[in-house]
Amino acid sequence: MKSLTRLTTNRWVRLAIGVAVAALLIVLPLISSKFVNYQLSLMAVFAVAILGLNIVMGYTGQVSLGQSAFLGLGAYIAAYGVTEGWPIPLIFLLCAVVPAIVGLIIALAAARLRGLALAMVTIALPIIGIPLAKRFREFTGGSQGTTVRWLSAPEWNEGFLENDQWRYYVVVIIAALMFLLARNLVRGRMGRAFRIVKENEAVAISIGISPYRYKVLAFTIASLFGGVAGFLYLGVVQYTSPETMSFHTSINMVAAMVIGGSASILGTIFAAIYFVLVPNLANEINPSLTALFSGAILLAVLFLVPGGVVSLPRRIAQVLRSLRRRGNAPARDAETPQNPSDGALAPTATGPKSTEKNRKRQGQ
Amino acid sequence: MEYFIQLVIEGLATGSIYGALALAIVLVNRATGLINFAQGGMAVLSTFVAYALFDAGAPLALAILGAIVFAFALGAVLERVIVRPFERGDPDTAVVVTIGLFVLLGGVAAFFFGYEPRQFPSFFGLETLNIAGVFVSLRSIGTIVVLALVVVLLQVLFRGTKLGLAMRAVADNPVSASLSGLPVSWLLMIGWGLASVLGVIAGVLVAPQLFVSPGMLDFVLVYALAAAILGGLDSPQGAVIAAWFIGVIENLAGAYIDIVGNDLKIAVPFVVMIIILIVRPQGLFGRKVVVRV
Amino acid sequence: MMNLRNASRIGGVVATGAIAALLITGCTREGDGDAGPAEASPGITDTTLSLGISSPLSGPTAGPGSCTVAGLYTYLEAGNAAGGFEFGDGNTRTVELTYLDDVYDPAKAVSNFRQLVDDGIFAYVGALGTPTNAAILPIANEDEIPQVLLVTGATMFSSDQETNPWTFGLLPTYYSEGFAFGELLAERGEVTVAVLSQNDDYGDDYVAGFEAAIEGTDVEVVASATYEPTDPTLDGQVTELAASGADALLSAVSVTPLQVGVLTKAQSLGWLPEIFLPSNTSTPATVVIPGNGAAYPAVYTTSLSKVPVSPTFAEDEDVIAFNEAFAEYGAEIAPTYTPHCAWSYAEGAILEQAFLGMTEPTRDSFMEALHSIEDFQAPLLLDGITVNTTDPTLPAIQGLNLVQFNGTGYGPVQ
Amino acid sequence: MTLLELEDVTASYGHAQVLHGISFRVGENAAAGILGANGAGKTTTLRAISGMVATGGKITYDGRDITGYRPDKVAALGIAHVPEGRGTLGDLSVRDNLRVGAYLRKDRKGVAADLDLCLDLFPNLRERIGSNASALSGGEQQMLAIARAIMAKPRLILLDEASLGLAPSTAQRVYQAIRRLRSEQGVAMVVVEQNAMLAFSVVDHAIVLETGKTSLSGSRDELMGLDEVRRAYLGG
Repeated sequence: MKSLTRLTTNRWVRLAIGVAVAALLIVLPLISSKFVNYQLSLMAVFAVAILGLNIVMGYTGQVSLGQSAFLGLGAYIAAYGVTEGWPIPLIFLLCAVVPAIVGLIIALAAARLRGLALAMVTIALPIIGIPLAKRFREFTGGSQGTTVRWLSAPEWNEGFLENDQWRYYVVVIIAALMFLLARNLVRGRMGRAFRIVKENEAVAISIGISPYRYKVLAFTIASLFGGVAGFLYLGVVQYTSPETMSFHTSINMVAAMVIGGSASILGTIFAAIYFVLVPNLANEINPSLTALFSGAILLAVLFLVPGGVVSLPRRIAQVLRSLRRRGNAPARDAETPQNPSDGALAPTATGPKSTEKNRKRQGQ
Repeated sequence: MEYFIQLVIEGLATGSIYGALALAIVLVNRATGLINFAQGGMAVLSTFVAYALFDAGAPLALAILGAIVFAFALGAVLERVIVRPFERGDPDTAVVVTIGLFVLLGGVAAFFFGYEPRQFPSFFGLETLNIAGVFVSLRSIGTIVVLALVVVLLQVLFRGTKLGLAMRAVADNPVSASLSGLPVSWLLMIGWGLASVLGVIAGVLVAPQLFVSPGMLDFVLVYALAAAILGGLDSPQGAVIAAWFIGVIENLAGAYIDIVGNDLKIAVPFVVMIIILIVRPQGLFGRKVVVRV
Repeated sequence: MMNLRNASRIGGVVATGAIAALLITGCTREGDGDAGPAEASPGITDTTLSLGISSPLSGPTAGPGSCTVAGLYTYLEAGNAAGGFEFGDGNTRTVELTYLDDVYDPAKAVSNFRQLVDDGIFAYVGALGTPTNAAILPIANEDEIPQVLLVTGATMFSSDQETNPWTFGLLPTYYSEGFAFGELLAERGEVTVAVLSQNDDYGDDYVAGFEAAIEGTDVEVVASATYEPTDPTLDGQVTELAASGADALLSAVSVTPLQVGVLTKAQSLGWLPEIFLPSNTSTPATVVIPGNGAAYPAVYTTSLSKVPVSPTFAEDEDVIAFNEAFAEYGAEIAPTYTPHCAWSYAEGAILEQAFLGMTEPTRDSFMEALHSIEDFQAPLLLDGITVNTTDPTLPAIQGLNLVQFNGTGYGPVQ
Repeated sequence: MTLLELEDVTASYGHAQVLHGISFRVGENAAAGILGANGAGKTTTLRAISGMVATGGKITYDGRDITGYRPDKVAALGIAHVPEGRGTLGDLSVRDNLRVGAYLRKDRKGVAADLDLCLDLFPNLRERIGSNASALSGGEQQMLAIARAIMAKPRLILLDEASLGLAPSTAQRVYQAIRRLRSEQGVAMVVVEQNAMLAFSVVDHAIVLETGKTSLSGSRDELMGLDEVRRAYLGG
């Protein structure tokens, strides 16, 4: 294990892996079937949506169960723009800005709420959004949805890339840029502020960070990412309908986010892979029992790596160590996430602090 | 006027459906301090047990009793085996575990019974009373009575018994509660078991109308959550009143406000809820909590 | 350096995922070489043909969804067990059906469609769901893969076969069901009607058909209400409609418990109109009898198939054959009966007809054969309802019988 | 007669060992203090006794090895822990907090008497008996936490930083009550306190911790006489 860790931390090894992976990402669509390319593109789409979710939930600690509403909004704007023949950059801009503005307005009102109350407001978004989408059918195509044909391989590249490959490259490049943007956000001052707000609002206030303002900000950014994901969704699926907003999509994204790794950029990618692949996997096992296996897989993954897939290496090390040390520690220890650097002064994870966080979640 | 009253009555009846599940949510929250999506799954699976027992020839009362016993065991076992390791970790993870349980339990129910809705007999018969031109079904009255009874029982449990006190203490701060000698893990198991029982009571109350199917409570659960939060989350009577309120305004808005119509009436209670929460974040009946730093 | 390092980590993960995806599917890109007219299309050999379907097999629409798989699977497996299916090119082939769950999610349906195509299906058949099929439609037509005999009554899948030559519906449209009800009432003279409809294409097509039929007649719609399929009860809507005291209720409700709720609620309010039920929520055993439909002066529905679970048809030859085969092959996929089980069984027979007309092992030949069926009496379809596939604006089955509830099942309109 | 004895006790959070072998004993009716800087392991020592952290070595209470016992079992043996941060149950009323404290007791009369005792010791609580604990001031919450411990009728109270975050006058009032408790009820105590002056007003002997090890130990008077203790903890 140790030698493995050392290997991956070596800069040159990483560089080599990076180059290999980049090459793979470029070459893969050329040799893969349309299905695989579709899957990969869909992963990129949901990676962006879940990334937004991770910013508001993972980094800032605000429960959001309404991300699918922004995904749907973005997809609808894109679909409308495409049918009206607007230029693609304009469509992209609107797909980012309009959901962000909607998110901002909602957040201005809702960010004062906490925990469950906030969760409830966000649950309401897809629930209100679906009948609204049906109501405004001249824009949305009603319940039959809107089918588009766009983002096809341009003429100048006739005979080189096919539609699915072209769409893959467009989507993956935009997704990569969104990831870069998110990475810079969470690594910077803003990300630090998000984390402090999540950890302890009182501390945030005491050092001049307005929790309200940063929550609104996080929510707005999440909505923007959701809208962009909607744009990409339309590019990949070429179709949108009220089902895109479905509350279940939101719930599944939250589950995927935690499974991938909360408050982790890398984890978001695992989350998207999980989100797209698990239904396939369940279908492979038995198409009549997908719910059973999806639920079982979800629980199994969380049991093995409670901290998300991203914590897998740490988890393996931890399990190995506890196997070695077994005997003198009470069994409970293994279950308790620890915070070694804080020493005796900090409350343990079992202490009042974590319960205070629990309480906040409930809005009490 | 009769039409108006009839709509209000229908709203109350529908609200009772939401209220039944909202009570279960309130109990889980008070007993375990957790928001529990698995609640719906446990209720559905247990209601299926009632269905299966009835189908196998047991009298309805016995079938429901059997389902209640099953529900208690199911809740307690799930808490002990699956939820326990996550209770002290990140709350988001715990919530996602309950999401996983929700999906899994639905899948288990589907595995045994399929997805097609199945009919479930009502305890109260199909008769309807005509009171001065307003029609009230026995089923609605029965549901309301049972709800009221459950609210009273819950009040007695939480306010009047040592068990209730201990459950509240554990939900509030499990570590501190254990320092006073409260057997926290035991109490959490009982809390989940009781909540699961409330869930199955809700399930058999609404099953004659919604039929029994793995997804029977999916949307009711959303309304129930809204009711529980609107009611202040720790107040059983608040949750029921909020549920009635939601049922009534939804019906009235759908019937009287043209721009709302039947398609958008679902939005009305949620918009109202959002406005109320923004004005009173603790909900209609929740106690105001002053958080000191 | 930071940048690069991070990118490489992210990349590593994506690669892992991609590889996982590859492993799961085990597929690589095929050559784009155009198949000549005589060369076999994918998914067909001299002895086998493979078909695919993606329907909701979990979630709220899983009941009907499972039946769209189960009926078809039953017909095909029974045929295989009897020695296989004869084709117009002289070969006898066994027909394999691969089915996947899409949970009624369009993105998932597209994914499943792509996967099935990857796995080498010859044609995509019999899928349930309007949004899911709408999402697949452009791809199927772009890639020239048959997407046929869809179990949906939405007009869009059959109305424009010139633009979408690879897509074709199975069932009479909801529009034509609504139209049939309108026609019946129009004969009566002055009638007031209350309309309750699902707020989507299903309900809209229904209402549009009904309104087209009553236009210019003395039939008047005096109240209407819509609902969402996710509503827990329709008591509010029924109360609203009951206030109109209309003579007839058109209840375009597609959800079984809700339809039963409508029937019980209206009579409990003392409102006893004539009832019109859509074909997919009119099964006596699960809807009309639990809803005490006998209380109403009349309950009508349209029907195109025999009901295998109804005593009325217990002695019917088709029904006996179906029940026997279904118990062996279909019951595991769909534990409860919905009419979709019968429809998709009949669909299997229509496919068999198309196979017989296929002179070349190609998709083109299949589509041609599929569109050349005339007056075919498919098993389980009611007498007088035949399959005609030559009109480029209509689905495979167009006929409807109006029937009336007689206390145990359906009989002719009195 | 020794009530509590720690022998070479270690404790760790995950992989970080915080205590490296602490030993001390507390007699029946006696009071021991634990002094030391931030992060020295004072709170962890109390947590080790209560079974809240992974613990090595040996902890004996009333002749019984209680190392590794769960918190509720430790409490059932008559050890009441007033935790750092007070641990009041915020959503419960003051009265309910006190009832929780007496959860394990069966003697109704005794409970009623102890309730009177608590309200007598802390008159503020009498006024706020129906309020939620979270609505109390910091000082009142500390009083409530101690009162909750008293309600358990313990033989030993573990008191963690009772003066933390309180105004000096409030801290004095809290310690007055603690002294009264000692003298009137004869409860044994282990007192963790930053403010050594307050600690020495209660305890008869004490240990000084430095990064998880005992650096000094002795009677109250011995320690107060030491220059280093005076400099570090007594402000002169």
